[in-house]
Amino acid sequence: MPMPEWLHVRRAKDEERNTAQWSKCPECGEMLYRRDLAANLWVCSRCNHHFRMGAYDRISGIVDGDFAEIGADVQVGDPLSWTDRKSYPAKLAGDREKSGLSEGVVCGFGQIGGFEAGLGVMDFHFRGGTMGTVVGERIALLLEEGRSRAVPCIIFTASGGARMEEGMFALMQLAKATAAVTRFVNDGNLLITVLTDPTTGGVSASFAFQADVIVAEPGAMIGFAGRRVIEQTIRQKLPDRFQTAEFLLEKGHIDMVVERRRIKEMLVHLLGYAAKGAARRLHGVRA
Amino acid sequence: MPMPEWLHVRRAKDEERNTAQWSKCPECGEMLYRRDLAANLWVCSRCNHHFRMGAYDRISGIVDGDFAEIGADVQVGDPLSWTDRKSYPAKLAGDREKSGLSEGVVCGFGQIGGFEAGLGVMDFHFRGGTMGTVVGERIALLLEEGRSRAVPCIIFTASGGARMEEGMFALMQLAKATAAVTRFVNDGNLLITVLTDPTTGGVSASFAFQADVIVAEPGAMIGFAGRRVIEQTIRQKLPDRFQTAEFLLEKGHIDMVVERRRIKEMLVHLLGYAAKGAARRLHGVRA
Amino acid sequence: MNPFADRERALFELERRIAELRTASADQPVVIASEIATLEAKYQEVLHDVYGSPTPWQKVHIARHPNRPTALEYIAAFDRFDELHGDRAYRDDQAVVGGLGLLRGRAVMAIGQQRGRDTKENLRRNFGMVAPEGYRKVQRLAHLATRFGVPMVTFVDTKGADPGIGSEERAQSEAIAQCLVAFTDATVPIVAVIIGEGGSGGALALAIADRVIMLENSTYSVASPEGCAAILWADATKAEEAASHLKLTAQDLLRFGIVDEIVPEPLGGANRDPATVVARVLDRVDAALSDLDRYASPTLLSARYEKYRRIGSSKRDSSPAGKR
Amino acid sequence: MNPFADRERALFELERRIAELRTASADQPVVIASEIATLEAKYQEVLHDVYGSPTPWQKVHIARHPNRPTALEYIAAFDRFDELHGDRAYRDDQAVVGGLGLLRGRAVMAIGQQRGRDTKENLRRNFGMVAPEGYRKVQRLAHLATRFGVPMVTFVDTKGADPGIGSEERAQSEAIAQCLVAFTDATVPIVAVIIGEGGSGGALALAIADRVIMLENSTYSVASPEGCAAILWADATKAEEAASHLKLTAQDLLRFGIVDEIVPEPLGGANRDPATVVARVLDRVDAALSDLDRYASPTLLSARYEKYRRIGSSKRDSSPAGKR
Ligand SMILES: [Zn+2]
Ligand SMILES: [Zn+2]
Repeated sequence: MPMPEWLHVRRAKDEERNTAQWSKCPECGEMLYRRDLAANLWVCSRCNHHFRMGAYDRISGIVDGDFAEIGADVQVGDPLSWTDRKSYPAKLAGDREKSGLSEGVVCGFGQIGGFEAGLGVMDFHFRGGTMGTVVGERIALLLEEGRSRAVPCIIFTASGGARMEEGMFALMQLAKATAAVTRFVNDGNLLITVLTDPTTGGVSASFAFQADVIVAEPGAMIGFAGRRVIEQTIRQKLPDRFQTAEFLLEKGHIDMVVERRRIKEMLVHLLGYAAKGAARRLHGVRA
Repeated sequence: MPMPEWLHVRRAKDEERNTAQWSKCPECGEMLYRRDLAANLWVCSRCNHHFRMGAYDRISGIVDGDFAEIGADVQVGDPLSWTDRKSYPAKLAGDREKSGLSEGVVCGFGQIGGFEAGLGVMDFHFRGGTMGTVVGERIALLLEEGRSRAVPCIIFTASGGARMEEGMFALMQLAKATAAVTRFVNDGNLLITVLTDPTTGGVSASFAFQADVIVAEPGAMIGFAGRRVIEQTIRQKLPDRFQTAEFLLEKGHIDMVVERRRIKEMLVHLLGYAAKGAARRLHGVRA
Repeated sequence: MNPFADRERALFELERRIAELRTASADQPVVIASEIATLEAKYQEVLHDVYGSPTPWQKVHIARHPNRPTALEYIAAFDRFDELHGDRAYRDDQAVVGGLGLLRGRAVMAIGQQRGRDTKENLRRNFGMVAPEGYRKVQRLAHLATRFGVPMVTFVDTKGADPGIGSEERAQSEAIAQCLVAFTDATVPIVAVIIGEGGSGGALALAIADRVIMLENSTYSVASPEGCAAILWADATKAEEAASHLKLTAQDLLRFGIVDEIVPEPLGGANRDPATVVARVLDRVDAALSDLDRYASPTLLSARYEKYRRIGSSKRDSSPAGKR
Repeated sequence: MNPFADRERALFELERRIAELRTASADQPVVIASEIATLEAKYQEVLHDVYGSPTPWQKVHIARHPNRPTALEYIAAFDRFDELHGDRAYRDDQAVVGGLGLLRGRAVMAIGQQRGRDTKENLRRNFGMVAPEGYRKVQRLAHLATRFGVPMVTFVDTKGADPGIGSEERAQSEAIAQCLVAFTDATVPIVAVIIGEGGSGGALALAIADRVIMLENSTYSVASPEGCAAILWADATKAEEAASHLKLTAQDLLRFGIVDEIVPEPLGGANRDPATVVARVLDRVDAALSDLDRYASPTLLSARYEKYRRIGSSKRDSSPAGKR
């Protein structure tokens, strides 16, 4: 399937927004020209800090060529008719405008190193990557479609947790995503997650940690409870390393920490192993 | 099946050996009349210390009536033609004489609280309950027969580990027992183990900890490495509680610690739950 | 803090006076009997007044009431219960209790979050906040329920999963995530009862079920009201406002199709008559299990999938590239 | 300690003199060349003398040689290797390494016990003695091999499972027992290579396999010679005697049918030419995998069952109640 027209438009729009702007590295303080930063996959050329990355930028760096998005038409709902300082629909409209995204995750199919795969990419710029019904629905659609195509799926996570404004409907998306993951993996399909900064709360406690292989980006903060909550509970400051990808690697929670510029290569390796094992994996017989 | 003639003989012989003897409780020092001790299931009436118990005494306290032994005809082998201070066959002959047992485990079938079940009981009095080819073979026969009858199996463990004099043949019994356990449980049959004092080494690291439900007797020492080995490694004395059943319960390794006089009752409960779940367990359908 | 405090004072005063009169009635039975009757009528009136239609924030407090029956009170009303312990690896987390039991003659695996009923027990049970090893115990018991072929009954009652350093170090996210898988995959019927607070993912880990029963005054929410207020407005004192926004009551969730059934409580909450509530809940669990018993395991699993697959499924937008 | 020490001295002396002569040969090439040839002939003679037919106890020392290739040297000779870490719960135990890789173009899951190659690495890797979380990593990787559908290749090299307090506290027995189950149940081909010491249950946990390959001078035993001597005679210094009793050599175990194949080593051990030994082992692993590739998973599982079911199966006694 060809890259949809709107994706070209989307990326051109990003380009425009990012031009002639400078960003300060939060790690080393270096002022970085955003066009250079984008060319370097949003990694600081001085200290290797991995900036949070837009979903479409990520996708274009991962897929070989075309990306056929699915679930983009899943409608934003307001199940609780939530209003606090602003109405929830107004908040969403603001985020759509600001981020250029229709919701917190972009899902679809493409080739990665020649291997067909499903790809879901969360984006922290939309409501902090929180999971509501649209995110849950799109993840489920991705995995259902991946299951019917019998191809591996890869999900890049970035999330502040469940979305408050959708209340229990948001919490139920953990169950929905889990249901989809379970059916997908029970058929012998492989799920790989790449945890990016930050991956916490309900996303962390569902599909992020239900994958066959769990990769993380350097320095990403990953955990169930947020630092603030833990610090309030224990009434002291946490060390900087706590809940980083490197900390989790040492504690045995994740398979590997991979620098952003090497992530596509690693995914291609993993998809390659999966392709070689497909006969025995999917049919229980000789390769 | 009726209780075999030799079992009656065996028990009469035990009775005789135990008559008119006194035993000192290693825990509280009380002198106990062995006939009373036997009547109290080999539990100290003063301090509740659980003595090591003979396999046939145990069996008679667990089965409702008859017990049909299997594997009693498995021949004692000497695969390495081992001789040190004594030949291995001579050591075995001594243990047979001393313990009245043909080998370190007695296996068979009977009813427990009205439920048919397989029952294997190890006995520390035969070569310290070490596992060689005969123990491995009998455990495998028990589980294979249990599988073909589709009944739960219960194994009481008591073992110093693998039997040195059978070298790698002894180590391979861990693999053999595991193979038998795996086939047995993969068919939906339930395995319950009761860990008695001591359960260590190869028995601990195989079927003892491969069961669905793991029960232990109070005060039983249970672990992989022996206390002596650990103390030599760390060059200090271990606390008394280390590796006791109670310690393991706290550390989450076992399901429950049950006093000897309540073990049959607990097994009957567990077999009862299993009986009620049999339809869904064995056929995946409604009960 | 307690939103009933002011109005409860009148109630307690009436209770005290009625009790006094009863004591005194030995001397002047007739006069006093009439006085008692008057006061009792008044008492019922005030009772309705105080507890009659609790706000969401009031329900949060009923759900947290120290005398509200906990998981072990429900389990104690089983015909029999044999507790099973541990995650087989690290620790027996006592914030969650579980085991095999007989409920109205049926073998079940019961699992419940257990808060303490006094300070000492609260420490031992970490206020019902489960650590990773507790969730791994739950996974093991869920697997064991399938091994035994018996249905699962869970009692949900937690502010949330334990948020301590140790829990993060031992992969709380993974432990909860795999609990969700274990319940999704279990080939036996599952009935979950929200008996107190159902706090976030830590509660959901025990609540993926074929039937979800909720007590009238229990709460079940994506975050505690305090947590929600802190997250959205950086101000935990706005919890009361958050409570009404979150739609965390049984009535809301029944309407949303997120819970299947509500079990009524006495006026003022289950703490006012625990035995009745416990019996009522076990009756409803029994009825749900009888119903679920009719289905073969593949049917159960399909229905469970469809149920969670549907919740909050948004309609599709017809515009070409979604709303952007 | 080292049973070769005395006789190795002559060998090292010859090595030194040959090296000296080679340096000097720039000046007097012809005379010295002949002298070198003589010494080299002598060297080969002494070499055979020293290492030609090692005793079991000498093999124990070859198997433990610090320069003997370790698991990572074999893995480094793969076409590619992507290490996977952790037990998903507690810690990444570096006494065991594992991951997906390409071996002669074939995707495999490689898992090996890894001792250190110097003191610092030995501390980090706990001398190749695996803790419960390491065995749980192994279980996870075995499961993952099945998930990917790729065969497993294991490299066994350990004195035994870690015997520390922490390992007992975190259920070492359970971790090993479940490793045995994971390998017994894995639906993919498994090839195990005993590359150094195969010590007890801690080694077997990685060695239930469809083909077991053993290096000529590796050892594999129910207990270390020291441990065996301590257990039987309460005297660890009798290790040499135990070594010969235990029948722990590759030749013994091939004869018993416990290992399937022996890979020859250079005289004196794999440490004298690691690259050749590594290539030879990978060739044999490749050949074994090619053979196993032909079988469907149910066939593999049946054959694996029968293999372990048969080892040490005693004949039945025909007397009515067995030997008593
Ligand atoms: Zn920087
Ligand atoms: Zn005593």
